[in-house]
Amino acid sequence: MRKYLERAKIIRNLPLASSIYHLELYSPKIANEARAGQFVMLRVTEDFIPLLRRPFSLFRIRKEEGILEIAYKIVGKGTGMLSKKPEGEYVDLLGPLGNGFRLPPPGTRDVWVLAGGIGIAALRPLIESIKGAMPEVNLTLYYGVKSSSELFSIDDFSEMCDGLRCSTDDGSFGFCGNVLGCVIHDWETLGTIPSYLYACGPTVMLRHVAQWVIDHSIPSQFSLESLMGCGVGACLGCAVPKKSDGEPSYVHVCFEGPIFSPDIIQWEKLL
Amino acid sequence: MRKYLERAKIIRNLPLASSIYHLELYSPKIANEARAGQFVMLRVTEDFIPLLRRPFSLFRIRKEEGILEIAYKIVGKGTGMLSKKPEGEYVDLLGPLGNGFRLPPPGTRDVWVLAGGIGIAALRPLIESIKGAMPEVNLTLYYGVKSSSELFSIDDFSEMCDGLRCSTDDGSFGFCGNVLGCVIHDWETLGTIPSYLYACGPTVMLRHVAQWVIDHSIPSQFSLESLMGCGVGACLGCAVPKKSDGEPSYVHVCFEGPIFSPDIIQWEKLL
Amino acid sequence: MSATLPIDLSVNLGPIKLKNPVMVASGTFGYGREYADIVPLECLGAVVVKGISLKPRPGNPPPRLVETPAGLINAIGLENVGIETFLSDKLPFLRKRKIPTVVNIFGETVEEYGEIARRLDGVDGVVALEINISCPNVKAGGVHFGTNPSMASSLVKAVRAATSLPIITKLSPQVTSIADMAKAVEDAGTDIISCINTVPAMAVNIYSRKPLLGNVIGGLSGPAIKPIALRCVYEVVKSVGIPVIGIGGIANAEDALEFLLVGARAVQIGTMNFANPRVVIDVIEGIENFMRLQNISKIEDFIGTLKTL
Amino acid sequence: MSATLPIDLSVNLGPIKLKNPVMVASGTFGYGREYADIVPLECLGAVVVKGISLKPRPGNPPPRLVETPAGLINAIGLENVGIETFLSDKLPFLRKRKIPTVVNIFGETVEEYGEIARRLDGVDGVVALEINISCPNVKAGGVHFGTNPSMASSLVKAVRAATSLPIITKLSPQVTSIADMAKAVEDAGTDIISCINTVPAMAVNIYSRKPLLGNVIGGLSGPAIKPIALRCVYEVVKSVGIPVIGIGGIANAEDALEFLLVGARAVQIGTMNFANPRVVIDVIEGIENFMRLQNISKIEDFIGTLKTL
Ligand SMILES: Cc1cc2nc3c(=O)[nH]c(=O)nc-3n(C[C@H](O)[C@H](O)[C@H](O)COP(=O)(O)OP(=O)(O)OC[C@H]3O[C@@H](n4cnc5c(N)ncnc54)[C@H](O)[C@@H]3O)c2cc1C
Ligand SMILES: Cc1cc2nc3c(=O)[nH]c(=O)nc-3n(C[C@H](O)[C@H](O)[C@H](O)COP(=O)(O)OP(=O)(O)OC[C@H]3O[C@@H](n4cnc5c(N)ncnc54)[C@H](O)[C@@H]3O)c2cc1C
Ligand SMILES: Cc1cc2nc3c(=O)[nH]c(=O)nc-3n(C[C@H](O)[C@H](O)[C@H](O)COP(=O)(O)O)c2cc1C
Ligand SMILES: Cc1cc2nc3c(=O)[nH]c(=O)nc-3n(C[C@H](O)[C@H](O)[C@H](O)COP(=O)(O)O)c2cc1C
Ligand code: FES
Ligand code: FES
Repeated sequence: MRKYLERAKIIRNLPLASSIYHLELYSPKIANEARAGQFVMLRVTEDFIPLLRRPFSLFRIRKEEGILEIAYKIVGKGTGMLSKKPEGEYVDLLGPLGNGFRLPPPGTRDVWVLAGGIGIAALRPLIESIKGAMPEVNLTLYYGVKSSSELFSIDDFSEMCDGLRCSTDDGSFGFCGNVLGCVIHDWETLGTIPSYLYACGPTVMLRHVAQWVIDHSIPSQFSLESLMGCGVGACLGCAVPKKSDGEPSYVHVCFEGPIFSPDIIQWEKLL
Repeated sequence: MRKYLERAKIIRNLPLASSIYHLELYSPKIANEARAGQFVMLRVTEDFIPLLRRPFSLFRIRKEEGILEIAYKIVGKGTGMLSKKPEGEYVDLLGPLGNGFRLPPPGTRDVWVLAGGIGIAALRPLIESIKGAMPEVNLTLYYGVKSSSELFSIDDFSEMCDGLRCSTDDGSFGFCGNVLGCVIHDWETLGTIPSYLYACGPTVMLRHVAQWVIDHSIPSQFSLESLMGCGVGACLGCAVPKKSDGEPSYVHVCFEGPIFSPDIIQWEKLL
Repeated sequence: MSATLPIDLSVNLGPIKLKNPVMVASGTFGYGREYADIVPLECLGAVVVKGISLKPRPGNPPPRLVETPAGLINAIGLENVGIETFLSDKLPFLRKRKIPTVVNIFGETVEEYGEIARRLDGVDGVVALEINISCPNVKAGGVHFGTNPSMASSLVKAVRAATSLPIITKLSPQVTSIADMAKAVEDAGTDIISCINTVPAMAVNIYSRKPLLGNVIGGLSGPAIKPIALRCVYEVVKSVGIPVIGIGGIANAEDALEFLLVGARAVQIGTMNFANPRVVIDVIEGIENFMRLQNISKIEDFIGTLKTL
Repeated sequence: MSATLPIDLSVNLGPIKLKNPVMVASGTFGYGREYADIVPLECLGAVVVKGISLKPRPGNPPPRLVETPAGLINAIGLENVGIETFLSDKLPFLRKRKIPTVVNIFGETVEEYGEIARRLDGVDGVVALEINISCPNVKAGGVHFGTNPSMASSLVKAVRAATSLPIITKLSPQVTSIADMAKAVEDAGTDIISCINTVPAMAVNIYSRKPLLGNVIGGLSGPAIKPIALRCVYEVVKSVGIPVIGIGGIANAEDALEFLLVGARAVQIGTMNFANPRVVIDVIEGIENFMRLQNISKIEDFIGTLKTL
């Protein structure tokens, strides 16, 4: 798999939900190469503040059209600047990067996909590829946010998935509580448990979900985040503590991830 | 005279001539206080690149309306960024700063005003105030630029002044040569010499004009430029070498100037 | 999170008590008057004036300033009006307004430092002396006093002997171990340490092939150096028992709070005054807001609370 | 100003000749392969690989990076695969492509430096060793080798005795006199000096009250430090007779030319690779364009031509 540095034209950059934007980019080389779960490093400015590129998962990979879509949340300087870029301007992308999701093993029946907040962005192409390659899979999306104003593409997801369970921390829509709360509620009340699980979201959510899947021996893949310098394995800045008996040991989110099995991560050391 | 820090609304920011822009700002406090020859320090960005404010002369002071006009040339980062600011945005101004021009002594008959390039910007309010306070003065403006595409407000100036002599280095309009060339030509061919002179322009022009006025004992005022840190006398960064017998000595453009008598400046040390 | 929580910004700096921890740094605020139209001076913790020497000094040939990414290099060359004019023409303005004034001093010999300290001893309105040790020691062939613990120590002792005023010693970051320098000046009797002064730096023009500063070398300041300054302050705080004032690249309240968090008991703001002359007021207000939001009533309770394990 | 002027970018660095003066800096370009899809590696003057130690090292706990205004602080902790894996898995990629490779080395004792140098002696594809002296000297209680001229000198001597390869010694800016360090390593037999390594720095979070780096202290790099690096290179060039490689904050051709102007015979580009992976190519092309416009046919004629009077 080849990486490209591509000047991508902005086709669309508009609000999608509360403080969340939807970016469409014409980036045919990267789009052609990209897989579900991979990401790009986007250069927000030619200037030196912020200095580093910003990693974004691919929310949609429209290979034939050469289009990439990104869903991003404004959290600071870089995403704030990005949200002000008008249609027609160009941004510089490096990608596709990272290992990407693997499909569940053949014969898998029930797949649960857990998205916390903007974590949904990495999961859309996964859902698409699972449903494409394994139509027999029964796929439920658990999608949790703080408040209903942050939910987006609900109709789209409910069409793509066999089941869609939304949750909000404030109870403004769907289950009142967080994603894992909703998952545990369903498991306890319906007695169902998935044969495979995927998760992406804030680290604190992932840590709790990891505990749950490990306790229940559910095979799974998690998409992790980390601060990134290069995105390609050159700086070793994106290290995350790995479980180990002896000396400390690390995995690197950008090239060994961002998709990991949760049982290799030393969650308690992860900030 | 009081200084103000004022958030000024951009009323207009449009090209005026080749790489020259015209900025109109609503800045009533500074406009009310300002005099001809003074300047403002404009903050181009809240970010750190460029870090310092940029000095700009006041091209027009419309006291009653609370409006300041600036004519600026795009020469680098700061002026480039300024030229992209849309109408309706705000910029942060510190001013009015500097000593400003003094009127010629009572009874002065012939005043020549020499402008090199964007140096014209500092001279417009001077012409206005001389003609306002001393209508009997016979005022000639010598306005020199590289090429005709850089000339602006010609009609305006020709109405305000008793004589207007334009020159271009490439001969594309008016006298072919620089401002001083035009002045010397007129002096040699017409035998006229002014009783008072004002000049503003690139340092190399000012240096040559200084030599000429000193040789001919013409009383005069020059508007100087210098890199500026603060604009108010706090950093001592804007020093310019002063003529002195013994130890080196400096004057400070921001608070002792920008208007100086040319005979106190050590021109040969000025870069 | 109560809007009515009474906020106590006052800090004790050894012998000095300030109403708040925010000062302006030497050389960036003139003699106080220059920004008086813009900044209500009485709001400041203290004003540190431009470095003063026995005799007036003309300073370096221009250019004296260069902008760099998020930074500024200056080579002013310690231009100043000299102690006489300072006392007669500059200080009265600050004294009349009761602005706590710190006088930054320097000389070319140990004796000059002592002499200028003597002249300022007992002068009304001066709350402390700040010794700028980043100056060439003329007798030692132009080596900076600030590069050598024993030279710095002798400076501090000379000033100590000459004044009953509190002494702040201002350290340069351009040393192998700023902790060792800090210990040396503490032992020599300084009451307070301030750091950092600018970082030696340079800029050139590839077309003219000339340096961009008349003096070739200058000192880097501004946001670019903040991470270096914060590390220096952290190291100094760990190695001495006396109060430390943090300086370097502070642009907003968050920056100032970072220095307080690592243990500085006050801060000085320099270069950012040029970009935003109201920065000191913004910082004071920002610190208050932070304290309200975090339910901190005394800033002293926040100082030095960095958790490192 | 002729578009057909033949441009000679080659430079002599003592025992090494490079086809152009532009290299990538250690720790910012992995082992070459990482950026190979983006950068035609054969265009580079040389690749300096990530610092290698005898044994693999896991590095520091995260977070390992913090962005600062125009800068980056890193505390990677010298994570690397160790010399064995480097030789078996990493070097062959570069060797196969005939990319001049400089191996950056470090250890915890003088003996380790010597040992790793011995392992690399005569290894095909390696054109030089770069000694990273900014490492804790475990036997001397963790003081950095790079803070002490005599410790640095003994490192260089140990490496000199262990290899016939050209030796580049990489200096830290965090010393009172970088000129003295340079002289010490020159006397000890280094062929070339490279500078600067990162500047010790720190960042904290005022809400969590914790350091933003797992290691608390890290090293500042990027455009923010360029003015400091340029000054260091200027001082080193003036004080030694051997070639100097300039490093620190280079973001474009103009920056690189500034280092050459003050006398560096080559440059390394680090942090900016992250922002713009093609920066090295842009810099090489930009230098060529500059030379065409300025009618300079050999880059050697431009090096060190700064006019200071
Ligand atoms: C592999 C990967 C894929 C990602 N995909 C997406 C995506 O599809 N959509 C999306 O909105 N975001 C995504 N992120 C997170 C996104 O990169 C950060 O939100 C962004 O870099 C923040 O930049 P900023 O300049 O706006 O924030 P900053 O001003 O840099 O920081 C603001 C706050 O965000 C935190 N932050 C900064 N960078 C990261 C990071 N890399 N991870 C976690 N927290 C961070 C900071 O600690 C700080 O609290 C992804 C991150 C990774 C590593
Ligand atoms: C008192 C005063 C009044 C001025 N009035 C005007 C005005 O009315 N209209 C106008 O267009 N310009 C005026 N200038 C010049 C203007 O301030 C500079 O052109 C501007 O600061 C350049 O900013 P920049 O970021 O675009 O250029 P930079 O990127 O900083 O520099 C680009 C080039 O311009 C040169 N330069 C930068 N600053 C100055 C400066 N202060 N003086 C001379 N050269 C400089 C640099 O050396 C460099 O070669 C005035 C300057 C002073 C001191
Ligand atoms: C223009 C200028 C002049 C300065 N003059 C002095 C001085 O006279 N004495 C002194 O001790 N420090 C002087 N400094 C250093 C500052 O006081 C301060 O230590 C340094 O700039 C770092 O802080 P900053 O990044 O907030 O500017 C000067 C700094 C600048 C920018
Ligand atoms: C992430 C990172 C890792 C680094 N690792 C090393 C290293 O292993 N060995 C070394 O000598 N220098 C290392 N450096 C320092 C760089 O090689 C270079 O000296 C420094 O970053 C300054 O250059 P720059 O501003 O262009 O980045 C590293 C720098 C960074 C940013
Ligand atoms: S971000 Fe640089 S190695 Fe992962
Ligand atoms: S610009 Fe600061 S004193 Fe003149």
